[in-house]
Amino acid sequence: MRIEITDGEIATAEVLAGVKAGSDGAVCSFDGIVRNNTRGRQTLYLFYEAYREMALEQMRGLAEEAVARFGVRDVALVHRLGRLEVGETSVLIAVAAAHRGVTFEACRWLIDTLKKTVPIWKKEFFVDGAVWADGEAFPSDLSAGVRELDVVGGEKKV
Amino acid sequence: MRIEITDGEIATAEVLAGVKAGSDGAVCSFDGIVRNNTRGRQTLYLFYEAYREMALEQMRGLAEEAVARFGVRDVALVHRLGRLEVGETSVLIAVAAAHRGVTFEACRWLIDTLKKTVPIWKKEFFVDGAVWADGEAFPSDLSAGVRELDVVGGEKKV
Amino acid sequence: MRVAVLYFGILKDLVAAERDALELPEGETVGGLVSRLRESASKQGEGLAGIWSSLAVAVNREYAPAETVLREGDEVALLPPVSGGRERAD
Amino acid sequence: MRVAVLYFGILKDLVAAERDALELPEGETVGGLVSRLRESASKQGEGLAGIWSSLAVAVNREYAPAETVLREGDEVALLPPVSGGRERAD
Repeated sequence: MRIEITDGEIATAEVLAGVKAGSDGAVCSFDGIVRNNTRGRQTLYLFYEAYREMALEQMRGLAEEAVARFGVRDVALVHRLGRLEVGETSVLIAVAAAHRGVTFEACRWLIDTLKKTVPIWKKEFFVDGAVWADGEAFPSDLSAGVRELDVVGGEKKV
Repeated sequence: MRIEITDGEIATAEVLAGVKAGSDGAVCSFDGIVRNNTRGRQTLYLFYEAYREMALEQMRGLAEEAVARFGVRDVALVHRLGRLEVGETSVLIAVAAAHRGVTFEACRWLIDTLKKTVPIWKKEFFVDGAVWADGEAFPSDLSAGVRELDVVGGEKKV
Repeated sequence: MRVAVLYFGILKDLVAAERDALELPEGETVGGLVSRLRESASKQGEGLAGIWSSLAVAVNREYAPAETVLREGDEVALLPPVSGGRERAD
Repeated sequence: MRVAVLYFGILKDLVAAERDALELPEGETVGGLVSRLRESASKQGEGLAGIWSSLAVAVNREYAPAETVLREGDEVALLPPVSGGRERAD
Protein backbone atom coordinates (compact mmCIF):
# COMPACT_ATOMS: atom_id res chain seq x y z
CA MET A 1 0.00 0.00 0.00
CA ARG A 2 1.37 3.39 -1.02
CA ILE A 3 0.19 5.93 1.55
CA GLU A 4 1.80 9.33 1.20
CA ILE A 5 1.60 12.98 2.05
CA THR A 6 3.74 15.02 -0.30
CA ASP A 7 4.73 18.65 -0.85
CA GLY A 8 5.39 18.19 -4.53
CA GLU A 9 3.35 17.22 -7.57
CA ILE A 10 1.60 13.87 -7.38
CA ALA A 11 3.00 11.44 -9.94
CA THR A 12 -0.37 10.17 -11.13
CA ALA A 13 0.89 7.77 -13.79
CA GLU A 14 3.42 6.23 -11.42
CA VAL A 15 0.86 5.76 -8.64
CA LEU A 16 -1.63 4.14 -11.01
CA ALA A 17 0.99 1.85 -12.53
CA GLY A 18 2.30 0.93 -9.10
CA VAL A 19 -1.03 -0.21 -7.71
CA LYS A 20 -1.54 -2.97 -10.32
CA ALA A 21 -0.46 -6.58 -9.97
CA GLY A 22 -0.98 -9.72 -12.04
CA SER A 23 -4.19 -10.88 -10.43
CA ASP A 24 -5.93 -7.49 -10.86
CA GLY A 25 -8.49 -6.94 -13.57
CA ALA A 26 -9.64 -3.50 -12.49
CA VAL A 27 -8.33 -0.23 -11.11
CA CYS A 28 -10.67 2.58 -10.11
CA SER A 29 -9.06 5.88 -9.35
CA PHE A 30 -10.16 9.26 -8.06
CA ASP A 31 -8.35 12.47 -8.73
CA GLY A 32 -9.34 15.54 -6.70
CA ILE A 33 -8.31 18.68 -8.54
CA VAL A 34 -8.26 22.38 -7.80
CA ARG A 35 -11.28 24.02 -9.42
CA ASN A 36 -11.11 27.50 -10.90
CA ASN A 37 -14.03 28.68 -8.78
CA THR A 38 -16.01 28.14 -5.60
CA ARG A 39 -19.64 29.03 -5.95
CA GLY A 40 -18.78 31.25 -8.87
CA ARG A 41 -16.00 33.13 -7.02
CA GLN A 42 -12.79 32.90 -9.04
CA THR A 43 -10.05 30.90 -7.31
CA LEU A 44 -6.44 32.07 -7.61
CA TYR A 45 -4.93 29.08 -5.80
CA LEU A 46 -5.44 26.91 -2.73
CA PHE A 47 -3.29 26.21 0.25
CA TYR A 48 -3.57 22.82 1.94
CA GLU A 49 -2.29 22.18 5.41
CA ALA A 50 -2.48 19.07 7.58
CA TYR A 51 -1.82 17.72 11.02
CA ARG A 52 0.71 15.75 9.09
CA GLU A 53 1.65 12.76 11.25
CA MET A 54 -1.94 12.18 12.31
CA ALA A 55 -3.25 12.56 8.76
CA LEU A 56 -0.79 9.94 7.57
CA GLU A 57 -1.85 7.53 10.32
CA GLN A 58 -5.51 8.13 9.50
CA MET A 59 -4.85 7.51 5.82
CA ARG A 60 -3.07 4.25 6.63
CA GLY A 61 -6.00 3.20 8.78
CA LEU A 62 -8.50 3.99 6.02
CA ALA A 63 -6.52 2.02 3.45
CA GLU A 64 -6.41 -1.01 5.72
CA GLU A 65 -10.09 -0.70 6.49
CA ALA A 66 -10.91 -0.49 2.76
CA VAL A 67 -9.01 -3.71 2.07
CA ALA A 68 -10.77 -5.50 4.92
CA ARG A 69 -14.23 -4.09 4.25
CA PHE A 70 -14.40 -4.38 0.46
CA GLY A 71 -11.95 -7.20 -0.17
CA VAL A 72 -9.87 -5.21 -2.63
CA ARG A 73 -6.25 -6.23 -3.13
CA ASP A 74 -4.39 -2.94 -2.91
CA VAL A 75 -4.96 0.75 -2.28
CA ALA A 76 -2.87 3.85 -2.98
CA LEU A 77 -3.67 7.11 -1.19
CA VAL A 78 -1.63 10.24 -1.85
CA HIS A 79 -2.45 13.76 -0.62
CA ARG A 80 -0.54 16.87 -1.51
CA LEU A 81 -0.02 19.88 0.80
CA GLY A 82 1.03 23.47 0.30
CA ARG A 83 0.11 25.84 -2.50
CA LEU A 84 -1.78 24.26 -5.40
CA GLU A 85 -2.74 25.94 -8.63
CA VAL A 86 -5.96 25.48 -10.56
CA GLY A 87 -5.96 22.11 -12.34
CA GLU A 88 -3.47 20.45 -10.01
CA THR A 89 -4.24 17.23 -8.15
CA SER A 90 -4.68 17.56 -4.39
CA VAL A 91 -5.56 13.96 -3.69
CA LEU A 92 -5.20 10.75 -5.67
CA ILE A 93 -6.78 7.45 -4.72
CA ALA A 94 -6.39 4.21 -6.64
CA VAL A 95 -7.90 0.84 -5.81
CA ALA A 96 -7.00 -2.46 -7.48
CA ALA A 97 -8.84 -5.79 -7.39
CA ALA A 98 -9.71 -8.75 -9.59
CA HIS A 99 -13.19 -7.36 -10.34
CA ARG A 100 -14.46 -3.87 -10.87
CA GLY A 101 -17.46 -3.59 -8.56
CA VAL A 102 -15.47 -3.45 -5.34
CA THR A 103 -12.90 -1.06 -6.78
CA PHE A 104 -15.63 1.54 -7.36
CA GLU A 105 -17.16 0.99 -3.94
CA ALA A 106 -13.87 1.13 -2.05
CA CYS A 107 -12.62 4.18 -3.98
CA ARG A 108 -15.82 6.10 -3.30
CA TRP A 109 -15.80 5.15 0.38
CA LEU A 110 -12.16 6.17 0.69
CA ILE A 111 -12.59 9.66 -0.72
CA ASP A 112 -15.83 10.28 1.19
CA THR A 113 -14.32 9.12 4.48
CA LEU A 114 -10.99 10.85 3.93
CA LYS A 115 -12.75 14.14 3.39
CA LYS A 116 -14.61 13.81 6.69
CA THR A 117 -11.99 12.35 9.01
CA VAL A 118 -8.43 13.00 7.83
CA PRO A 119 -7.09 16.22 9.39
CA ILE A 120 -6.37 18.28 6.29
CA TRP A 121 -7.67 21.79 5.69
CA LYS A 122 -7.65 24.10 2.74
CA LYS A 123 -7.56 27.85 2.48
CA GLU A 124 -8.98 29.31 -0.71
CA PHE A 125 -7.34 32.39 -2.16
CA PHE A 126 -9.56 34.59 -4.32
CA VAL A 127 -8.79 37.88 -6.03
CA ASP A 128 -10.49 39.72 -3.17
CA GLY A 129 -9.52 37.71 -0.11
CA ALA A 130 -8.94 34.28 1.40
CA VAL A 131 -11.05 31.94 3.51
CA TRP A 132 -10.63 28.57 5.14
CA ALA A 133 -13.08 26.29 3.35
CA ASP A 134 -15.99 25.19 5.50
CA GLY A 135 -15.63 21.59 6.54
CA GLU A 136 -18.36 19.07 7.02
CA ALA A 137 -19.30 18.24 10.61
CA PHE A 138 -17.17 15.41 11.99
CA PRO A 139 -18.83 11.99 12.19
CA SER A 140 -20.53 11.82 15.59
CA ASP A 141 -18.08 9.31 17.06
CA LEU A 142 -15.25 11.76 16.52
CA SER A 143 -16.88 14.98 17.65
CA ALA A 144 -19.78 14.09 19.95
CA GLY A 145 -17.66 14.49 23.06
CA VAL A 146 -16.86 18.06 22.28
CA ARG A 147 -20.40 18.91 21.27
CA GLU A 148 -21.77 17.65 24.55
CA LEU A 149 -19.16 19.62 26.39
CA ASP A 150 -20.26 22.69 24.56
CA VAL A 151 -23.63 22.62 26.34
CA VAL A 152 -22.08 21.90 29.72
CA GLY A 153 -19.53 24.65 29.24
CA GLY A 154 -22.27 27.07 28.32
CA GLU A 155 -24.17 26.36 31.53
CA LYS A 156 -21.10 26.80 33.66
CA LYS A 157 -20.39 30.18 32.23
CA VAL A 158 -23.87 31.67 32.17
CA MET B 1 -14.76 14.01 -25.73
CA ARG B 2 -11.93 11.65 -26.57
CA ILE B 3 -13.46 8.47 -27.93
CA GLU B 4 -10.98 6.05 -29.41
CA ILE B 5 -10.29 2.51 -30.47
CA THR B 6 -6.59 1.88 -30.71
CA ASP B 7 -4.22 -0.95 -31.66
CA GLY B 8 -1.39 0.36 -29.50
CA GLU B 9 -0.83 0.98 -25.81
CA ILE B 10 -3.30 3.31 -24.13
CA ALA B 11 -1.57 6.49 -22.95
CA THR B 12 -3.24 6.56 -19.55
CA ALA B 13 -1.53 9.66 -18.21
CA GLU B 14 -2.28 11.63 -21.36
CA VAL B 15 -5.95 10.61 -21.38
CA LEU B 16 -6.38 11.52 -17.71
CA ALA B 17 -4.62 14.86 -18.13
CA GLY B 18 -6.62 15.63 -21.25
CA VAL B 19 -10.01 15.15 -19.66
CA LYS B 20 -9.53 17.90 -17.03
CA ALA B 21 -10.49 21.53 -17.44
CA GLY B 22 -10.55 24.54 -15.12
CA SER B 23 -14.04 24.08 -13.75
CA ASP B 24 -13.48 20.44 -12.81
CA GLY B 25 -12.87 19.39 -9.22
CA ALA B 26 -13.01 15.64 -9.73
CA VAL B 27 -11.96 12.95 -12.17
CA CYS B 28 -12.99 9.33 -11.67
CA SER B 29 -11.31 6.81 -13.89
CA PHE B 30 -11.57 3.11 -14.57
CA ASP B 31 -8.79 1.00 -15.95
CA GLY B 32 -9.65 -2.50 -17.15
CA ILE B 33 -6.53 -4.65 -17.16
CA VAL B 34 -5.61 -8.13 -18.32
CA ARG B 35 -5.63 -10.50 -15.34
CA ASN B 36 -3.14 -13.34 -15.03
CA ASN B 37 -5.93 -15.89 -14.62
CA THR B 38 -9.56 -16.69 -15.33
CA ARG B 39 -11.16 -18.82 -12.66
CA GLY B 40 -7.73 -20.02 -11.66
CA ARG B 41 -6.66 -20.97 -15.18
CA GLN B 42 -3.42 -19.20 -16.05
CA THR B 43 -3.75 -16.63 -18.82
CA LEU B 44 -0.94 -16.24 -21.37
CA TYR B 45 -2.47 -13.28 -23.18
CA LEU B 46 -5.77 -12.01 -24.55
CA PHE B 47 -6.86 -11.08 -28.01
CA TYR B 48 -9.52 -8.39 -28.40
CA GLU B 49 -11.48 -7.90 -31.58
CA ALA B 50 -14.30 -5.53 -32.41
CA TYR B 51 -16.85 -4.63 -35.00
CA ARG B 52 -14.74 -1.56 -35.14
CA GLU B 53 -16.86 1.14 -36.77
CA MET B 54 -19.96 0.13 -34.86
CA ALA B 55 -18.07 -0.11 -31.57
CA LEU B 56 -16.78 3.41 -32.05
CA GLU B 57 -20.26 4.72 -32.78
CA GLN B 58 -21.64 2.93 -29.73
CA MET B 59 -18.89 4.38 -27.55
CA ARG B 60 -19.66 7.87 -28.83
CA GLY B 61 -23.31 7.34 -28.06
CA LEU B 62 -22.54 6.14 -24.53
CA ALA B 63 -20.31 9.12 -23.82
CA GLU B 64 -23.01 11.53 -24.97
CA GLU B 65 -25.61 9.72 -22.92
CA ALA B 66 -23.39 9.85 -19.82
CA VAL B 67 -23.00 13.62 -20.15
CA ALA B 68 -26.75 14.09 -20.55
CA ARG B 69 -27.79 11.60 -17.89
CA PHE B 70 -25.32 12.44 -15.11
CA GLY B 71 -24.50 16.05 -15.93
CA VAL B 72 -20.76 15.46 -16.06
CA ARG B 73 -18.64 17.86 -18.10
CA ASP B 74 -16.44 15.53 -20.12
CA VAL B 75 -15.80 11.85 -20.78
CA ALA B 76 -12.89 9.95 -22.29
CA LEU B 77 -13.38 6.38 -23.53
CA VAL B 78 -10.51 4.43 -25.04
CA HIS B 79 -10.52 0.71 -25.90
CA ARG B 80 -7.56 -1.24 -27.17
CA LEU B 81 -7.73 -4.15 -29.63
CA GLY B 82 -5.37 -6.93 -30.63
CA ARG B 83 -3.05 -8.96 -28.47
CA LEU B 84 -2.73 -7.75 -24.87
CA GLU B 85 -0.35 -9.08 -22.25
CA VAL B 86 -1.11 -9.58 -18.57
CA GLY B 87 -1.14 -6.22 -16.78
CA GLU B 88 -1.92 -4.16 -19.87
CA THR B 89 -4.93 -1.85 -20.06
CA SER B 90 -7.72 -2.95 -22.38
CA VAL B 91 -10.13 -0.13 -21.62
CA LEU B 92 -9.74 3.25 -19.97
CA ILE B 93 -12.61 5.49 -18.95
CA ALA B 94 -12.26 8.91 -17.36
CA VAL B 95 -15.04 11.25 -16.29
CA ALA B 96 -14.58 14.88 -15.21
CA ALA B 97 -17.01 17.17 -13.41
CA ALA B 98 -17.11 19.91 -10.79
CA HIS B 99 -18.11 17.44 -8.05
CA ARG B 100 -17.17 13.87 -7.37
CA GLY B 101 -20.48 12.07 -6.89
CA VAL B 102 -21.52 12.17 -10.54
CA THR B 103 -18.05 11.22 -11.76
CA PHE B 104 -18.27 7.91 -9.89
CA GLU B 105 -21.81 7.24 -11.06
CA ALA B 106 -21.13 8.06 -14.70
CA CYS B 107 -17.86 6.10 -14.78
CA ARG B 108 -19.51 3.01 -13.31
CA TRP B 109 -22.45 3.26 -15.68
CA LEU B 110 -20.12 3.67 -18.66
CA ILE B 111 -18.05 0.57 -17.98
CA ASP B 112 -21.10 -1.55 -17.09
CA THR B 113 -22.96 -0.48 -20.22
CA LEU B 114 -19.93 -0.68 -22.48
CA LYS B 115 -19.34 -4.26 -21.44
CA LYS B 116 -22.90 -5.22 -22.33
CA THR B 117 -23.53 -3.30 -25.52
CA VAL B 118 -20.34 -2.33 -27.35
CA PRO B 119 -19.42 -5.02 -29.91
CA ILE B 120 -16.00 -6.08 -28.63
CA TRP B 121 -15.00 -9.66 -27.89
CA LYS B 122 -12.03 -11.25 -26.27
CA LYS B 123 -10.35 -14.58 -26.78
CA GLU B 124 -8.39 -15.89 -23.85
CA PHE B 125 -5.20 -17.82 -24.53
CA PHE B 126 -4.16 -20.31 -21.86
CA VAL B 127 -1.24 -22.72 -21.77
CA ASP B 128 -3.57 -25.51 -22.84
CA GLY B 129 -5.92 -23.84 -25.30
CA ALA B 130 -7.95 -20.77 -26.17
CA VAL B 131 -11.60 -19.80 -25.72
CA TRP B 132 -13.80 -16.87 -26.58
CA ALA B 133 -14.85 -15.41 -23.23
CA ASP B 134 -18.54 -15.89 -22.44
CA GLY B 135 -20.42 -12.66 -22.81
CA GLU B 136 -23.35 -11.47 -20.79
CA ALA B 137 -26.74 -11.68 -22.45
CA PHE B 138 -27.55 -8.54 -24.43
CA PRO B 139 -29.98 -6.10 -22.80
CA SER B 140 -33.45 -7.16 -23.91
CA ASP B 141 -33.99 -4.18 -26.22
CA LEU B 142 -31.00 -5.25 -28.28
CA SER B 143 -31.57 -8.99 -28.43
CA ALA B 144 -35.26 -9.63 -27.84
CA GLY B 145 -36.04 -9.71 -31.53
CA VAL B 146 -33.63 -12.53 -32.15
CA ARG B 147 -34.70 -14.45 -29.07
CA GLU B 148 -38.31 -14.39 -30.14
CA LEU B 149 -37.31 -15.48 -33.58
CA ASP B 150 -35.49 -18.36 -32.06
CA VAL B 151 -38.75 -19.88 -30.85
CA VAL B 152 -40.54 -19.22 -34.13
CA GLY B 153 -37.64 -20.64 -36.09
CA GLY B 154 -37.66 -23.71 -33.89
CA GLU B 155 -41.34 -24.34 -34.58
CA LYS B 156 -40.90 -23.96 -38.29
CA LYS B 157 -38.18 -26.52 -38.39
CA VAL B 158 -39.62 -29.17 -36.07
CA MET C 1 -31.14 -8.76 -53.39
CA ARG C 2 -27.65 -9.06 -52.02
CA VAL C 3 -26.50 -8.32 -48.47
CA ALA C 4 -23.13 -8.58 -46.75
CA VAL C 5 -23.01 -10.70 -43.61
CA LEU C 6 -20.28 -10.20 -41.02
CA TYR C 7 -19.36 -12.73 -38.32
CA PHE C 8 -17.59 -11.90 -35.07
CA GLY C 9 -16.05 -13.65 -32.10
CA ILE C 10 -16.93 -17.28 -31.59
CA LEU C 11 -19.31 -17.17 -34.54
CA LYS C 12 -16.49 -16.28 -36.88
CA ASP C 13 -14.60 -19.40 -35.77
CA LEU C 14 -17.77 -21.49 -36.01
CA VAL C 15 -18.63 -20.61 -39.60
CA ALA C 16 -14.93 -20.26 -40.52
CA ALA C 17 -15.59 -16.96 -42.25
CA GLU C 18 -15.43 -13.27 -41.46
CA ARG C 19 -17.69 -12.13 -44.22
CA ASP C 20 -20.24 -13.55 -46.65
CA ALA C 21 -22.29 -12.14 -49.49
CA LEU C 22 -25.79 -13.65 -49.59
CA GLU C 23 -28.54 -13.54 -52.19
CA LEU C 24 -31.91 -13.18 -50.44
CA PRO C 25 -35.53 -12.86 -51.57
CA GLU C 26 -36.98 -9.33 -51.41
CA GLY C 27 -38.65 -8.64 -48.08
CA GLU C 28 -36.45 -11.00 -46.08
CA THR C 29 -36.10 -9.96 -42.44
CA VAL C 30 -33.26 -10.06 -39.94
CA GLY C 31 -35.03 -12.95 -38.24
CA GLY C 32 -35.44 -14.83 -41.49
CA LEU C 33 -31.78 -14.42 -42.31
CA VAL C 34 -30.69 -15.70 -38.90
CA SER C 35 -32.96 -18.74 -39.33
CA ARG C 36 -31.41 -19.51 -42.72
CA LEU C 37 -27.88 -19.23 -41.37
CA ARG C 38 -28.69 -21.32 -38.36
CA GLU C 39 -30.24 -24.05 -40.47
CA SER C 40 -27.34 -24.09 -42.87
CA ALA C 41 -24.85 -24.28 -40.00
CA SER C 42 -26.68 -27.16 -38.37
CA LYS C 43 -26.71 -29.09 -41.69
CA GLN C 44 -22.96 -28.74 -41.77
CA GLY C 45 -22.79 -30.07 -38.24
CA GLU C 46 -21.81 -26.70 -36.87
CA GLY C 47 -24.94 -26.23 -34.81
CA LEU C 48 -24.20 -24.59 -31.48
CA ALA C 49 -27.76 -23.94 -30.37
CA GLY C 50 -26.79 -21.56 -27.57
CA ILE C 51 -25.02 -19.09 -29.74
CA TRP C 52 -27.87 -18.64 -32.23
CA SER C 53 -30.38 -17.80 -29.54
CA SER C 54 -28.15 -15.31 -27.78
CA LEU C 55 -27.10 -13.27 -30.80
CA ALA C 56 -27.80 -9.64 -31.45
CA VAL C 57 -27.88 -8.39 -35.01
CA ALA C 58 -26.75 -5.06 -36.36
CA VAL C 59 -27.87 -3.72 -39.72
CA ASN C 60 -25.60 -1.01 -41.07
CA ARG C 61 -23.96 -0.74 -37.63
CA GLU C 62 -27.11 -0.32 -35.58
CA TYR C 63 -28.79 -2.96 -33.46
CA ALA C 64 -31.84 -4.21 -35.34
CA PRO C 65 -34.78 -6.32 -34.14
CA ALA C 66 -35.80 -9.56 -35.86
CA GLU C 67 -38.63 -7.98 -37.81
CA THR C 68 -36.37 -5.47 -39.56
CA VAL C 69 -36.75 -5.81 -43.34
CA LEU C 70 -33.44 -6.03 -45.18
CA ARG C 71 -32.58 -4.03 -48.27
CA GLU C 72 -30.14 -4.42 -51.11
CA GLY C 73 -26.59 -3.64 -49.98
CA ASP C 74 -27.24 -3.85 -46.25
CA GLU C 75 -24.35 -4.81 -43.97
CA VAL C 76 -25.71 -7.36 -41.51
CA ALA C 77 -23.48 -8.24 -38.55
CA LEU C 78 -24.09 -11.23 -36.29
CA LEU C 79 -22.89 -10.34 -32.80
CA PRO C 80 -22.31 -12.95 -30.08
CA PRO C 81 -22.76 -11.64 -26.53
CA VAL C 82 -20.18 -8.97 -25.90
CA SER C 83 -17.31 -10.05 -23.68
CA GLY C 84 -15.18 -6.94 -23.45
CA GLY C 85 -14.72 -7.87 -19.85
CA ARG C 86 -17.61 -9.64 -18.26
CA GLU C 87 -17.45 -9.70 -14.48
CA ARG C 88 -17.61 -13.06 -12.90
CA ALA C 89 -16.98 -14.60 -9.57
CA ASP C 90 -13.73 -16.56 -9.70
CA MET D 1 1.19 19.07 34.41
CA ARG D 2 2.13 20.47 31.05
CA VAL D 3 0.56 19.66 27.70
CA ALA D 4 1.25 20.88 24.18
CA VAL D 5 -1.70 22.34 22.31
CA LEU D 6 -1.72 22.50 18.51
CA TYR D 7 -4.05 24.69 16.46
CA PHE D 8 -4.98 24.05 12.83
CA GLY D 9 -6.83 25.71 9.99
CA ILE D 10 -9.11 28.58 10.88
CA LEU D 11 -8.39 28.09 14.57
CA LYS D 12 -4.71 28.75 14.03
CA ASP D 13 -5.58 32.10 12.44
CA LEU D 14 -8.07 32.84 15.21
CA VAL D 15 -5.71 32.32 18.14
CA ALA D 16 -2.75 33.56 16.10
CA ALA D 17 -0.63 30.62 17.19
CA GLU D 18 0.30 27.19 15.92
CA ARG D 19 1.36 25.76 19.21
CA ASP D 20 1.01 26.50 22.93
CA ALA D 21 2.34 24.89 26.07
CA LEU D 22 -0.24 24.95 28.86
CA GLU D 23 0.01 24.24 32.57
CA LEU D 24 -3.08 22.34 33.70
CA PRO D 25 -4.31 20.84 36.98
CA GLU D 26 -3.94 17.06 37.27
CA GLY D 27 -7.02 15.22 36.07
CA GLU D 28 -8.04 17.89 33.56
CA THR D 29 -10.02 16.48 30.63
CA VAL D 30 -10.13 17.22 26.92
CA GLY D 31 -13.49 18.88 27.49
CA GLY D 32 -12.15 20.99 30.34
CA LEU D 33 -9.23 22.16 28.24
CA VAL D 34 -11.47 23.17 25.35
CA SER D 35 -13.67 25.15 27.78
CA ARG D 36 -10.66 27.02 29.13
CA LEU D 37 -9.41 27.87 25.65
CA ARG D 38 -12.80 28.93 24.52
CA GLU D 39 -13.28 31.20 27.51
CA SER D 40 -9.88 32.75 27.10
CA ALA D 41 -10.50 33.36 23.41
CA SER D 42 -13.84 35.02 24.08
CA LYS D 43 -12.26 37.33 26.71
CA GLN D 44 -9.85 38.47 24.04
CA GLY D 45 -12.77 39.15 21.75
CA GLU D 46 -11.87 36.22 19.54
CA GLY D 47 -15.01 34.28 20.25
CA LEU D 48 -16.29 32.48 17.18
CA ALA D 49 -18.94 30.35 18.83
CA GLY D 50 -19.46 28.06 15.86
CA ILE D 51 -15.91 26.85 15.66
CA TRP D 52 -15.67 25.77 19.31
CA SER D 53 -18.74 23.59 19.11
CA SER D 54 -17.72 21.89 15.88
CA LEU D 55 -14.17 20.94 16.86
CA ALA D 56 -12.75 17.48 17.19
CA VAL D 57 -9.81 16.92 19.48
CA ALA D 58 -6.89 14.55 19.02
CA VAL D 59 -4.68 13.48 21.90
CA ASN D 60 -1.35 12.11 20.75
CA ARG D 61 -2.71 11.90 17.19
CA GLU D 62 -5.88 9.98 17.92
CA TYR D 63 -9.38 11.37 18.10
CA ALA D 64 -10.33 11.67 21.77
CA PRO D 65 -13.74 12.28 23.38
CA ALA D 66 -14.36 15.14 25.83
CA GLU D 67 -14.08 12.95 28.92
CA THR D 68 -10.53 11.81 28.09
CA VAL D 69 -8.21 12.61 31.00
CA LEU D 70 -5.03 14.37 29.96
CA ARG D 71 -1.54 13.41 31.11
CA GLU D 72 1.80 15.17 31.40
CA GLY D 73 3.38 15.61 28.00
CA ASP D 74 0.25 14.94 25.94
CA GLU D 75 -0.02 16.52 22.50
CA VAL D 76 -3.52 17.92 22.21
CA ALA D 77 -4.63 19.06 18.77
CA LEU D 78 -7.72 21.16 18.13
CA LEU D 79 -9.14 20.24 14.75
CA PRO D 80 -11.71 22.34 12.92
CA PRO D 81 -13.98 20.40 10.57
CA VAL D 82 -11.87 18.85 7.87
CA SER D 83 -12.16 20.55 4.49
CA GLY D 84 -9.86 18.52 2.28
CA GLY D 85 -12.52 18.97 -0.36
CA ARG D 86 -16.05 19.17 0.87
CA GLU D 87 -18.64 18.62 -1.81
CA ARG D 88 -21.16 21.36 -2.19
CA ALA D 89 -23.75 22.43 -4.62
CA ASP D 90 -22.47 25.43 -6.52
